[in-house]
Amino acid sequence: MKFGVLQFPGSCDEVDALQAARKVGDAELIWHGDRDLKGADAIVVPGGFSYGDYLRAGAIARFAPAMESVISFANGGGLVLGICNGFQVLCEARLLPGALLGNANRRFTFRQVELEVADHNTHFTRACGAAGREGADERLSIPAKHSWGRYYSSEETLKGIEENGQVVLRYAQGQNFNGSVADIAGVRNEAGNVFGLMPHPEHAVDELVGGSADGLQIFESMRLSVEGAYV
Amino acid sequence: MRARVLIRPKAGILDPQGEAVERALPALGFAGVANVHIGRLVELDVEDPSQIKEMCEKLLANPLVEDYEVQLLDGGS
Amino acid sequence: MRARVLIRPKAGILDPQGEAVERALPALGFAGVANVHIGRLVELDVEDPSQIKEMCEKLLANPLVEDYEVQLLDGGS
Amino acid sequence: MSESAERPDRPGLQDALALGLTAAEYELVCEHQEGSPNQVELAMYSLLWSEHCAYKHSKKLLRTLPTEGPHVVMGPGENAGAVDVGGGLVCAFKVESHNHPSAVEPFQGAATGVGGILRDIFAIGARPIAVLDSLRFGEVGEMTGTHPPPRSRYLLDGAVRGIGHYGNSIGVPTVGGEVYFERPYEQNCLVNAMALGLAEREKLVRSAAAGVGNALVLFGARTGRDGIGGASVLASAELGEGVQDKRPTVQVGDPFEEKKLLECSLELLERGLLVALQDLGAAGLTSSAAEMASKGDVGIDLDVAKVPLREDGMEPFEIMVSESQERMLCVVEPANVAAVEALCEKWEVNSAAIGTVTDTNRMRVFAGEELAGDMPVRALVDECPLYDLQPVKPTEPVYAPPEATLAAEASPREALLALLASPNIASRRPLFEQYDAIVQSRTVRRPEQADAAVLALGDGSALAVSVDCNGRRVAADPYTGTVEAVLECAANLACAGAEPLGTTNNLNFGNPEKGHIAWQLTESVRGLGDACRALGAPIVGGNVSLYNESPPTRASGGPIYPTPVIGMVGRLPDASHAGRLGFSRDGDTVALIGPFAPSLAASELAKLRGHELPDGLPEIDIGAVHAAQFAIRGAVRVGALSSAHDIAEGGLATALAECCLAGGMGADVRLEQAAGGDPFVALFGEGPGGFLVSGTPNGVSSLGRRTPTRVIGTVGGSSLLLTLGDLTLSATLTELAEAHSALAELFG
Ligand SMILES: Nc1ncnc2c1ncn2[C@@H]1O[C@H](COP(=O)(O)OP(=O)(O)O)[C@@H](O)[C@H]1O
Ligand SMILES: [Mg+2]
Repeated sequence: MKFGVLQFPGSCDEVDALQAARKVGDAELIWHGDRDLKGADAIVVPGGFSYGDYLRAGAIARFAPAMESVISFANGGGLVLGICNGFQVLCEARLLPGALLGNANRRFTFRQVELEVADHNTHFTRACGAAGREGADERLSIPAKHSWGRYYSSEETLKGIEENGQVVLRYAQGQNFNGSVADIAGVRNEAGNVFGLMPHPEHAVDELVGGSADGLQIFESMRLSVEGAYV
Repeated sequence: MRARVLIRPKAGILDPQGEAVERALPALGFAGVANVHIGRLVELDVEDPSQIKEMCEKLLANPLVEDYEVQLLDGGS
Repeated sequence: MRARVLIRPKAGILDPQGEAVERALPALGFAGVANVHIGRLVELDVEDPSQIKEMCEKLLANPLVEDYEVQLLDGGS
Repeated sequence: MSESAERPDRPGLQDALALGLTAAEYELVCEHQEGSPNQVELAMYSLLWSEHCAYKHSKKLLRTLPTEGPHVVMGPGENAGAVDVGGGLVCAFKVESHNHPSAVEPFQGAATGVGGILRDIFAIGARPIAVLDSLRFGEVGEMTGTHPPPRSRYLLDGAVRGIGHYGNSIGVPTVGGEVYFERPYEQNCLVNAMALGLAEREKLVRSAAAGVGNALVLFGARTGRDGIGGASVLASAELGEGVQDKRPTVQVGDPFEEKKLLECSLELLERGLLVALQDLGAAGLTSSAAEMASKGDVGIDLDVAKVPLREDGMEPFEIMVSESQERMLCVVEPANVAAVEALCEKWEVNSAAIGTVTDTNRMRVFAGEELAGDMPVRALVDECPLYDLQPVKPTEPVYAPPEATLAAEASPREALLALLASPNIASRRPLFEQYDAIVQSRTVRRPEQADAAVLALGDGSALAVSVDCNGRRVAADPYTGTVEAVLECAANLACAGAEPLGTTNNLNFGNPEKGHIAWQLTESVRGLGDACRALGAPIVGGNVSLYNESPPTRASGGPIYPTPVIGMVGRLPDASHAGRLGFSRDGDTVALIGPFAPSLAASELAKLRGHELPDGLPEIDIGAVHAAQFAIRGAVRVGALSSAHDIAEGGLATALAECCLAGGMGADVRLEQAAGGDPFVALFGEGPGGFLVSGTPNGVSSLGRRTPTRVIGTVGGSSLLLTLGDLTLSATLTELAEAHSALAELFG
């Protein structure tokens, strides 16, 4: 199992994502200017400030040559995870529905947030709650840090998203500081192979520095999916 | 040719910046201000003005959440 | 009365956004674009348009790094 | 000055004075130049001979500081200092001020301050791993309903946004810092930023230019008229009216550009393409090129026509003094220039070969074919006269007493809640939530988890870092107050389990030409040296910011409190045993540790009561404090304690409340009251050397062999219960938390 982690000018959390992915498989960085995805089985579009977040977060990065390959990869059913800025890039690339707007509190905000897993039967959450969290509620404690994290979609789109069960993660009560519609923290595409979230699972893979290791379950889920454990 | 693009949050979408300005103004002694909205202003020289619409759709604005208006200005700058 | 304020980086002040966008455009297939500047657009209803200048100085713009231009529009909105 | 030096086509004495040189200094410049300097030369001299670059009033004092120790790899003199942290790695760190730019435009001032200190770190080949900020503003007024809101709030908001904007966007975590609000900072806020970086010891790079014939390559942002303000007097002679307003002085930071510059610089070094590297900071190309030449004992020829420009029509002197951000200068062997340019291209960074290293020991500036300036490197960099300070201990109080905000008859409970809600003590969460504290995945202790930030090194060990200075205490007693600031940093490290490796400092003072300021500075540096020597934590770098004062008015102005901001880096062998400050286990024993002798002198409570500053602080037994730190550090390292926290602003009661809040647990604490003693002194008195720990009875008592240890209570419940003789004080966690969250009002 090999993850490819994109790297744009201005990416900041790509090495963190690389290290997190390496806890469950192989992982390699993919330069934004390269079209070759190096045989990756799954792609991570990482966090940070690609192109400085200038114009709009993710607006420029989505045109990168590597993103063209990621779009074909996704259209072919490949697993793509977008974290924070990566989520913004995937929305800009229309691989995911909706858009991310400025936080309701108008500030960059860093906080450990509690998330509810809305759907365990996805390629990205099937391991959640499994390991060592017997009987625990279906929550993940994961840090979030962003200024453009207010998930928004039109009412009509939102209806579709909810009906199709595309909401994967929601902020638990009182945790939605950015004002996301319907408390949506993470959403997938209709086909289920592309997933984006604002909080940073790659920063919660090691108790020592993450405050929790809950985020590892997302990477582990992807590994299980790729390795066919659950097809 | 110099072009100006005005980009605004679509009607009905919460505009926290606009609201914050609206809230702050009375404290500074300005009354009677309403409907404040904050958007983006992009100004640029283009050789081929017919490209601008596409540029807006693809890059400068996000049509899902923003409206835009293009103004072509007289000369270059 | 509806008013529009165009807020731009002052001439000579670094405009990081404009620079980054200008640099990125050719790769996105848009050639012949120059002098890109990115600013802010504020639109508001005001009862007393004579106050706008002071509002800009005090709150809407940062006169140290930004220039602003006020446009009064016909009706309210 | 000599008649012969006057030339009509050249600037003269008046221009030199306007640029900040003294008549005598100008005379000296004329001697070095064998005639009057031209515009470019005068501009360059005036910058390199400024206080900022030449340390005219502080260099002699700085020479008294201890700079050597077993861990020191790079001492003062390079872009940043560096200490060995084991495993072949060094930690580079430095603190720097951006006070004046932040007072003008807080967002950009603070942002570019962070950008500048980060460049200092990667200029020596280290990857930045953390930022800390040290901020001082005037009073913010009553939390609610102050109209109009004081400018301090605007400055605070802008500075915090600016620091966050830059650090967050460039992917370096902001892991700690400090902020104080005091009237003397009203006209002169302080924005100091500290950064740390990691490098392999063998790969550190110095800034000395070397190799005659090697190329000088400038890379990064294009050069504009940023920050030319001061030097624009030179232009007015030649440029017409109306040009003046085209000369912006506010420098705008571009963290995206710096992120590319950082990655590009580190990759250039990794590939062995550079002979030397230097950042461009204050005084831009002038300072960078001249200092590279001076350190390498070589000359440099440089052509301003080759510098990539952002604006049209820039004059040679403007290009030389521009402070445009996000630029670096490097020395490259001719054969490697193409490779350097290609790598810059990869990172979408501009680059241009703008000059060469020569054997002339002269700094020659060309504008195309024309020689626009020619100066001896030594004169430029090393011959600025140094001045002796004339310290005079003031006989009158220098600072007006603060306004009282707490009634004299307030009860201990009211005092505790007022202290917790006071701007100097209230939770900094509304600030640090605006900073990404975890990017790079090393942050073992985030803000409010421990007294120092803790950063994992990857081999199981970790660094701890703290930045500290209580300017009010330094104002009361510059020597002792500075010793306390150093001890406090070391105490913070001890509570995290770390031993100091090295120290950096930023000396923020008023006008050193005044006797009482000279006295503050002299005493403070003496305290700094003594404390660092005693702790074995040598000074590896720093910065000096003088003239932080404005004309006194009724309500504000005058000099700032003397503020020697101390930054200290230490190491702990086992990151998994890093200390925490919060109570964490029901039933744990709480103990008061160390030679703690509280007094209300210059305390936070005295400030709330509106008391004048005392003349002097109680003397400190540094050895006894050091022993207490040693004991705490040892106990934390072996995991003997559940929590450790040093007692600082607001005294024992405040520290207890902080331990309760950080851990979400109450405590029941009983103190003995000396007969006739003032309960407020015991509860809220301050002084160095006191710690609050919790743990098992055995874990806690293990400290008793090395330092005074008094068991005072038990962890548990949802309230803080404090008994002192026959006085009792109780507050629920909710009440404490509400008071402690007072600063949130400022960031609505
Ligand atoms: N207070 C101080 N204590 C020790 N060293 C200092 C102090 N102030 C400045 N220095 C040292 O003097 C040198 C020049 O400082 P500075 O001009 O700030 O450098 P730079 O231009 O690289 O930022 C640096 O090596 C710095 O560490
Ligand atoms: Mg430097």
